[in-house]
Amino acid sequence: EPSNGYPLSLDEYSRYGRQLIVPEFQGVQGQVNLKNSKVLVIGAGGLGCPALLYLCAAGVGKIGIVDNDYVDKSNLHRQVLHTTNRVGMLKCESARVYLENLNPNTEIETFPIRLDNDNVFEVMSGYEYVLDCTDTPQTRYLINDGAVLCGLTIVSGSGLKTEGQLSILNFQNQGPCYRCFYPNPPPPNSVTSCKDGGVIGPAIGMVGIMMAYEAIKLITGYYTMENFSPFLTIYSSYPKQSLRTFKMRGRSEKCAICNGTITRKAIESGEIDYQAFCGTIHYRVMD
Amino acid sequence: EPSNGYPLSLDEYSRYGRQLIVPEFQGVQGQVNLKNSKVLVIGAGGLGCPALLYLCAAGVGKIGIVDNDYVDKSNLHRQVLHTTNRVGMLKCESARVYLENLNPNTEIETFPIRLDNDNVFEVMSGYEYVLDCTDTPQTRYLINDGAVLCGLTIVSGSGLKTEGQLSILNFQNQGPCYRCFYPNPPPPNSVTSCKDGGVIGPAIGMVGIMMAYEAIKLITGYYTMENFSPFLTIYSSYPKQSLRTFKMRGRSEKCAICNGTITRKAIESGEIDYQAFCGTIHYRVMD
Amino acid sequence: MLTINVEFLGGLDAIFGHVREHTVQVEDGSNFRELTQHLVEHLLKDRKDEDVFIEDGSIRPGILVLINDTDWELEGEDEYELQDKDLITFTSTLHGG
Amino acid sequence: MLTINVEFLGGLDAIFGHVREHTVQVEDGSNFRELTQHLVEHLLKDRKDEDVFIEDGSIRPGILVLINDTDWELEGEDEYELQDKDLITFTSTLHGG
Ligand SMILES: [Zn+2]
Ligand SMILES: [Zn+2]
Repeated sequence: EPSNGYPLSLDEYSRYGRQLIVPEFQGVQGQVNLKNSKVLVIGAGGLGCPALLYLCAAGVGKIGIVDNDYVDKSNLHRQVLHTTNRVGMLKCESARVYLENLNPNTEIETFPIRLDNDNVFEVMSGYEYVLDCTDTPQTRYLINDGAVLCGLTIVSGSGLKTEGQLSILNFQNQGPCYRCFYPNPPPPNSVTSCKDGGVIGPAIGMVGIMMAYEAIKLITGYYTMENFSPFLTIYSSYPKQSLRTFKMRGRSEKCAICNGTITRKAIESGEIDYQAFCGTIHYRVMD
Repeated sequence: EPSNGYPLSLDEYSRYGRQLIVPEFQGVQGQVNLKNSKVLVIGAGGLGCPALLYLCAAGVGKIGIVDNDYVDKSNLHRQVLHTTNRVGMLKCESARVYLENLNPNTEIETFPIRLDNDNVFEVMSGYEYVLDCTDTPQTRYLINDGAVLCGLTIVSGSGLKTEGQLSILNFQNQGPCYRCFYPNPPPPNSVTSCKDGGVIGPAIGMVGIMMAYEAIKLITGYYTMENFSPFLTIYSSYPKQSLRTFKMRGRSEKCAICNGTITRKAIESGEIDYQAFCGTIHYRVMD
Repeated sequence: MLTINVEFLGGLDAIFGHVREHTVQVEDGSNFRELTQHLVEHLLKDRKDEDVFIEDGSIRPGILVLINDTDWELEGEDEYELQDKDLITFTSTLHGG
Repeated sequence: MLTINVEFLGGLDAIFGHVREHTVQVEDGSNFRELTQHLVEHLLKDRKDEDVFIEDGSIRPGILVLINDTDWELEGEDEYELQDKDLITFTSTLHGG
């Protein structure tokens, strides 16, 4: 614990010293912000594993992990926070085992549940940031709507095969959200999962680390309403590894969640049906 | 073990299935190439940790880890393969503990030594690829010279503060090497280490994963003499995360290692003095 | 005539002959909708794949459109008047994690 | 006059007023050596830092030079004849790991 009026303990100075001397990190205040931050990571898979490693190592004070899946051998080529001897364990608990050893300063809360209309508000309460590391459109819309109504900034990542995408959504509850970008969901037959389309481990790993980095920039206070501009970054890995950033639209008045058309009550009552909205999800059947 | 004439076992198909269905991965042959490959990773620090995680997870057959450092608490914000309960352990052994659980198919060889003129050829013998994850110019020149003389392709990465650099050197023993790019070392007072300049964890993490990915592209056979072109990629993380790739010179006839001026004998006898070549390294004293 | 550079990312190249980068010529004064029509008629390999790209007369949901690296919504979408040497990017939204 | 875009990466901006991107004007027909001289005389904040940038009359070892995203060695190094709107990038080689 900090003592003698210093904002960090000696143990924390020695653990985090190498990062807090980098000017962009915003110094000791950046570290204190991380320590006081609460970050919810939904999905402990290909994106969540590297994101969790770097968020926990950097000193985020509290991390929530939402995942009701169990570690499977076919995950391990990319989900590097899980191990062969933890196959069959809940992913959120497998992650906890490692993260508590990596950095005991971070409090880990696990949610071995599938996020749905009934639990999204309870899970998000108390968190300030959410990393969307999930893999279906309906969950992405649900996370979005919960985060906008609860006031969480979203770091959104996704990947498939050799490519990935990254965005910050609902920045300070004023930036554009997932629905602002994508008011209509893609036809269900156009959606490919990592299971069906495959994915190269380092491709999804790159996106996961980028997500952790954007969360660190948010929490340390690098981004402000003045310098933040809505963006979408695309990572490609063939023929060469490359990143491209596109300038994106702002918050839309026509967005059903940003303009208040969709309410918490409508979600909790099931009136908003994410399965129906996104269409019948045949690829889920193949699980 | 593979059986019935199949190149991979059922266990391997289930573990690697999600990556080997991606066309760029070169299918089953890509996986077999990985399984038969021998990769030396020099340095199990900020670059080496993520590189090792993704190389081992992807199914590299044999990984050598060279590092004589011990895990220190100040490493843990970025060296995510080590943990708080392994502080004080040799980094190469700490890495082995985790990697053997991540993927028991990978054979791990550890070298708890500092690479020098006397051991570089012995360490490199039997390996086909080397990842340079080290942090001083003199070690980078030594690795380069050893790799050129032993015929190893080098994946070279580096990082500091918020930026990183990535290259493939000595590609198939015909591409340009580190000395081709940098015939003269930088003045010693211009060289900053992560210890002195600091580094943000995900920044060096991004470079480490990119290195693993380039190694996978090399091993799976994506790169050929026809499509390979010398490059240097720069990663920056502020104001936005970005990658830029520069077209670089080819192998130089004036290069002392590529043109045969520097011989194995000259290195082993100590005639080539890397410390003297790179200047007095004051920053090493601060260790 | 206007020269327009078109690229298909996120796997969309699959329906355009597996070629990611194309250069097309359209008439002066063409708008975005006319470019789309041109792509369907001349670049799409198999007209059966039209509904992978088009829905209700415009680009289908799940495809991001960028005009010179900017969200097409900021540029007028289908009504955008093409300029010589514009770079038009189409890419699928990805959902895997 | 030629308009040349110059950028300093890898921490090199520290000696150029902490500004990464600059635009400078040089005379028609100038070569790379003359640009370097111009940068030292007009953009370098403190002439005491000259040896961070220059050694033996050329760019010092440890600094990478790119001309329009291409290694300057492929373009003639100091003898390269500048073209209007060239992008010149200087960046430190990094060694940390
Ligand atoms: Zn919205
Ligand atoms: Zn050479």
